[in-house]
Amino acid sequence: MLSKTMGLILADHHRIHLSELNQPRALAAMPFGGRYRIIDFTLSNMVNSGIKQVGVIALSAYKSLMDHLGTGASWDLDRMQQGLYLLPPYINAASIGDDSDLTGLLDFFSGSTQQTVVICDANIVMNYTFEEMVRQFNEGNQDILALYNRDGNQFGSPVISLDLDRRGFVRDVMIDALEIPSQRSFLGAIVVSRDLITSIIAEAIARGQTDFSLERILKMYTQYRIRGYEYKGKSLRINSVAGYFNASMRLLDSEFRQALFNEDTPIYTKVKNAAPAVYEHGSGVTNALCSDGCRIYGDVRNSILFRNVMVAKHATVENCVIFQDVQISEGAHLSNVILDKDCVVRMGVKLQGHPDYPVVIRKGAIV
Amino acid sequence: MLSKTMGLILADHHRIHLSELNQPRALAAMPFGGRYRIIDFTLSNMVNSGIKQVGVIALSAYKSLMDHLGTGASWDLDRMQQGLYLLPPYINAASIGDDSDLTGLLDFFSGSTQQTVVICDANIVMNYTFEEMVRQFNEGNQDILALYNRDGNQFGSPVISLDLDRRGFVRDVMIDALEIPSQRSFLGAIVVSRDLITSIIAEAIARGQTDFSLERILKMYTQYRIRGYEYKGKSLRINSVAGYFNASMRLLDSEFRQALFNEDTPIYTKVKNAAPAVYEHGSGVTNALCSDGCRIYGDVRNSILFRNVMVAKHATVENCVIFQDVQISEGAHLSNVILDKDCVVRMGVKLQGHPDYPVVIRKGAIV
Amino acid sequence: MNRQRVVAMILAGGQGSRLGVLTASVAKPAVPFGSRYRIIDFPLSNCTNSGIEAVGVLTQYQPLELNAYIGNGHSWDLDRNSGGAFILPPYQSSGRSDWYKGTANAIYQNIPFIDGYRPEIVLILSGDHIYKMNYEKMVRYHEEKMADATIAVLEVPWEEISRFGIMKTNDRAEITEFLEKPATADSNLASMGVYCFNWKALRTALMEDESNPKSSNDFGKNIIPAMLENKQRVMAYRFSGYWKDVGTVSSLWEANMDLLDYPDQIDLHDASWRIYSRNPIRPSHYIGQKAVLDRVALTDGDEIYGTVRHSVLSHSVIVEEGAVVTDSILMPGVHVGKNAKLDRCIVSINTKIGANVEIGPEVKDGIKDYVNKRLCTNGISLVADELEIRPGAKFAGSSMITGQKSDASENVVSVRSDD
Amino acid sequence: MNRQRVVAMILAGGQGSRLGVLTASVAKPAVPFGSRYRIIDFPLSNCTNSGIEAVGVLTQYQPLELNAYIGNGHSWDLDRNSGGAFILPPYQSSGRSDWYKGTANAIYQNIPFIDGYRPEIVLILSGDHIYKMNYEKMVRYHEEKMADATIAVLEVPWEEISRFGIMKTNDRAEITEFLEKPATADSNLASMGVYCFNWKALRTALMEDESNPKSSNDFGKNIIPAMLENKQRVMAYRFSGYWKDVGTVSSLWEANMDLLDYPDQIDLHDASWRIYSRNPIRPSHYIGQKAVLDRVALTDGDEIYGTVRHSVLSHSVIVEEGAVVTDSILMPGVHVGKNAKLDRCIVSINTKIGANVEIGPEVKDGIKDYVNKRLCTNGISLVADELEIRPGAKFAGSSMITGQKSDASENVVSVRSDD
Repeated sequence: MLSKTMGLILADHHRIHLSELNQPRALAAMPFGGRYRIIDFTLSNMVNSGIKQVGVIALSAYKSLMDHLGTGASWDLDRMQQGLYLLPPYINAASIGDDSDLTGLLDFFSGSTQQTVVICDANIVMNYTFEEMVRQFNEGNQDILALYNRDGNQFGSPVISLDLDRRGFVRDVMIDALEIPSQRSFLGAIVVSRDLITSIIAEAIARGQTDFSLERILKMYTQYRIRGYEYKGKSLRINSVAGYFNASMRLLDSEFRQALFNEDTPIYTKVKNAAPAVYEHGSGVTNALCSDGCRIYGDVRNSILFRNVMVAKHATVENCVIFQDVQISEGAHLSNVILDKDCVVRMGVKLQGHPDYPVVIRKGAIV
Repeated sequence: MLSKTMGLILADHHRIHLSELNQPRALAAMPFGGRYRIIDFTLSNMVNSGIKQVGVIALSAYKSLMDHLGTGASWDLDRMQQGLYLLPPYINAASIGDDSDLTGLLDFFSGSTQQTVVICDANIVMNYTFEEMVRQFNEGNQDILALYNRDGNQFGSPVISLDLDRRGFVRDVMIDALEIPSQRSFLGAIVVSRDLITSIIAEAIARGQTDFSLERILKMYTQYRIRGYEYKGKSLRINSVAGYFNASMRLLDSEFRQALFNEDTPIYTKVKNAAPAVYEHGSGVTNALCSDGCRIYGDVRNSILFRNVMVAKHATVENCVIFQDVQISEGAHLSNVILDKDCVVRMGVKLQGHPDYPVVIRKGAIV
Repeated sequence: MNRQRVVAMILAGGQGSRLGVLTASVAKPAVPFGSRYRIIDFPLSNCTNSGIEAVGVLTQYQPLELNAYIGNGHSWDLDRNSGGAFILPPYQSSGRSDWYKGTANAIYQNIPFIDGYRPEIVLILSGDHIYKMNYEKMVRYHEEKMADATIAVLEVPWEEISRFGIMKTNDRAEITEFLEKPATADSNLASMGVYCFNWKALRTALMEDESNPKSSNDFGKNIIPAMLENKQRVMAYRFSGYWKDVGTVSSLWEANMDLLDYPDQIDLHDASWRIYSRNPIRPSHYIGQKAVLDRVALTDGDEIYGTVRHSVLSHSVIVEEGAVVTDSILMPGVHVGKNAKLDRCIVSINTKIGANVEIGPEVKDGIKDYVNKRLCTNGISLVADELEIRPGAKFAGSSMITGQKSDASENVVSVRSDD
Repeated sequence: MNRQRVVAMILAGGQGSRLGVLTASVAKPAVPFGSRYRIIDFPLSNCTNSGIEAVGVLTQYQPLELNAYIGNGHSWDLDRNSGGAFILPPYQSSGRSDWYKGTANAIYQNIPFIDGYRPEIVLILSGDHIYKMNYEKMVRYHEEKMADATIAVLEVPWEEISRFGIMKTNDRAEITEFLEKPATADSNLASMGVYCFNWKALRTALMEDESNPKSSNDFGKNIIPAMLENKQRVMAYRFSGYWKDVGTVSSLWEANMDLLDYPDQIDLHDASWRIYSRNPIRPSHYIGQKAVLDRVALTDGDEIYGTVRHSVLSHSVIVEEGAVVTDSILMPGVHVGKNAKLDRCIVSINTKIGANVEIGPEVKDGIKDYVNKRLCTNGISLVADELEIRPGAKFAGSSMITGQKSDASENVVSVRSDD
């Protein structure tokens, strides 16, 4: 367990936008896998590594993220010492024109006594502890350790390709390169000493920069010695709407589920106290991941259902991702659809998308 | 106990500025009485009234307020349902030029199921439960009930004088009037239905207003029926630096202490886990309110000492308010001084103010 | 310690032996119920939803599971500084060291706990009833009527009065007589085991009861009759709504099935009166390619590949392909192997049912050594926790299967780590 | 339940009778200490600061005060979902209902509690020692040495070895022999009552110990000697720093005075190793116009109008004008009336000392009925909790004053609400 390490999660990513799904919520607050938000994976990975001080920095639409994180109790981070910190700025730096937006981040690091920092993007879904990576960081001879794997280009843009020299040091960083120089794609996590990250941020403030991203840090490879660290397990990248849809469908694969969920490193999330799901007489449900509070009278195939979804008699749901509190009325027929929270699908309505171009219905819509 | 009432605390006041003391922190986060912040009184009053859902809205310098409030556990407000809400905007509305700043407040009220709302300024120090006031609100025939007492003008500007008609309804509101039309001064608290305050805020948003204050609501006396409700107990108003100094000194009066502190309605604050205070051989301390962690070798008279203050041998502290973690070196001599957090007074230094014009030394200064 | 106007004491009770092996290693209130819950979630959630923040749970039997389940009370929002949920087992003091002699004695021994909150009202609740009730309304009724004690009652069918404590009331709803399980009576108002007392009145009654060596120190048998005898004001508070004692195998089975058959009776979807519970952190449940579900309640971590009909499954249950589970209750972590057939079974925590096992009233040539018609009524079978039922084993209906019977042990293996 | 690598079990023990009336109504670990603390704050804070999040507190004696004090564990940051602080009294299970027979039996009875966390290491701690220690370092030492058990030891003066359990070690720091309070020995390494075990090894040792009817089920007397006999690897872990057993009246008095006389020895200002505690919500302490303070520790809610010298006062203590308190320890809520003189007194919770009362070795013509030289050594007097000492009463030094002695009862009144 890591006792001298702190964590930072970047809840938004300047290159990733999930159209209407991402509008009412930060990227990190995207619902995923029936009962999670994607930040749950990164946050749980940190907690399961023994990290007890975690900062979360969001640029906009932070309300659903704040509601989700609450006091941090679900991750056992509601502590007197250390615990969970929601860092300013909560608002988009561009709209203020104030050059002091990174000071909150600077305060977070300079006020701590930890030695090492793990910084993660929130868009990676995996079950991983950072213990081994931090151990290698502590023993190795580099300034920054950057996590990568070899399946990045499967998930579409943005792909940050790392070109490493023979000793594993980064010698080039390319974003969405046409000719990929290496199969090594950055996996949204770095390990760095608290001293170095503090001085990087202090310098950024001095230069009047108002944003912070891992991409910017990786591009400092000429200035700092950045070494790659390979991850060989299963992971999913949420890079786009199609990528989100694709990643969700992977959860129906038992091999993926086993890789993501196990009892020793559980993925924590906010407890909701819904009722159990009930499958009524006449329902036909196969190959589906469903959540508490669902009431199913109709047919559901190859789909992910979040909490409290109601599927009425003679309705059919196929290859869909249905967010919480959605009501699907009698005789409706949906395939390849992502339905956001609180939607209502009326009787007999048919919606049909394509796996690469799923239909997205925005939060609260009545179709 | 009030079970259908929610609370809102306005952590800043557009008319009250305590010079350098107020600069590193919101008004509500002003240290007071050795171990409190002034918001502790209002927050505890709400909690002691049975209110379990409290919003706090700050305009700026919210960091020390967030640190102080934490998860709300000190006030038993770290709840799954209801609890403590820190409301956006956290930044000064003027600097964004965005007309949606009150939407967070609107969400807070419209998302609740409580019937009644108590809204308080944070600058009033008293020990009071709102049960009787809310009962009268529920039974009475008015839109808004406004708390007042008759000692407002003792504490200096701003004084909001309420002129009431024979049935107790507000018929005029004057701010810092030269000719005070009534001895009734507003005491920073109103009771209103959640429906009405929601519609007042919705209208303010529609009109493009970006700020919210009780003064603005009181001035609606022609539009809504606002009735006065008299408070006859002891209270202190923190309106200015001199007012702050004066209010602090009142705590040395045992009658005031008894009115503010009692076991049935305790004033909660963040727990600090300091060591006990130790009075060493040779110390001479009289008429002083001191806190844990102090180490006293010198003389202290008629003063308030916050946590972890060190007074060295042959130093004299008289009529002073000394914030936490201050070090007063040998032979120093202070009278009528307010020393902010983390200050160091060097050997032999003499500082002398006047009760109406106390010397204020800013946070972290080395004198 | 902070003052609390109302303190609730939950009688989590003794061994609950009518539930047989289900309470072999857990106290009755910790028995899993209704897929997501344990029995005690109902009184605890009622307390939270009624605004009661100081709750004592009295138990002297197997408190560890209950202790671990309740933990810091966070799941029920009872992790309060000025109150909270406390497990209260018996203890030794300067002069005395006794196990709880009866329900009243259990409260008597914890007078200092209650006194610490300086309450006006003490609620005495049972830990083995399923119902949703706003205790705050009852307390207000109690105060308006200026009663010394108030007992919640509900009308039961006349033919069932002999199963209950029956209250006779006058036209002002004052209780005039208390009849414990009468053969006949001219009232059908049954006590729900929910008592509201002025703490002063109860405190005095407990002291007097304790000094009476003939008393069996029980609320129903001693405290209430003594208060009636002393002409104290004891009111009846009428409740209407779902209420079920789950103290027997058949009533526990029925109450579970009620969730499927009459879901509106105890509406678990009601957002204004949530039933809180503590569940392990598991992913959503997965339903496989060949699964058939027909009137089934599921929750987190379940994986269903076979056929399940009219059954209630707790978390982390696996039903493999070809298995058929009917009219059954599977508790957390149960694993049902391929082609196994379970009919009217209640299977306790973490037990592994091997492939091709059959248990149920229709099983031919099943082992009869475990049949226990006294506890296992209506053909229901019980399977204890932490067992492994060997593949192919067949058991008759009404069996109570444990790992302790030697005469058939080749079919049943206890996988508990010690004993 | 979540896994925890290390679980700590604090032996909060029995009646602690050597502390006399101080433990009449509270368990020893709940006895107030050092102005802001209770004794148990030290092991609990050590656990929190060492990153240990699952703590069991074993007690069968007066757990209510301890229960209320520890509450949900929030004050020590131990209100964890995946762990926390649990009071563990004895309980009944299917086959058994026993009070704890000894320290080892207490752990034995709670094997299921520990098993629930699937730990590698179990720490056994005493609830009556004052010290600051990083258990994590000890655990790392234990693991590096691949020990079965590791015992923390410190050097004591040679002339005091007969008061301690003494460890003989070889040059690899392996313990070769354990001597319980030896008259002479060639080692001065004393056990601090801090044991670190591999859970597997301890679990086995506990099972064996339990099956031995001749064992007194004690860690020092049975478990450790048996492990040595079985040639298991038992290491000594050297500690240097402040450590004090506060099991007797004079050692409790001394340890309190150490805070005034040697404040750097157990530095309570150390921000990197805070001692957490739970205190009532009271304002800062107030020092009146005529007060004299000379080497005094104070905390919240105290009000001092008289003279206090070389004394340690807990919260909410009032010393009225003209009163002189010297070399004394006043526990929470004590009220010292006008012109009263207390010398070398330990006054327990909420007791009211009337005006002009005198207690101390120098008091002439004091009542001698309460003198108890066996427990009250060095002239120290004890005054029990919740008493009222009538104005003008005079007591000799070394008194142990309770409300239960009838022969002098006009001077001492118990104000406890019942009994």
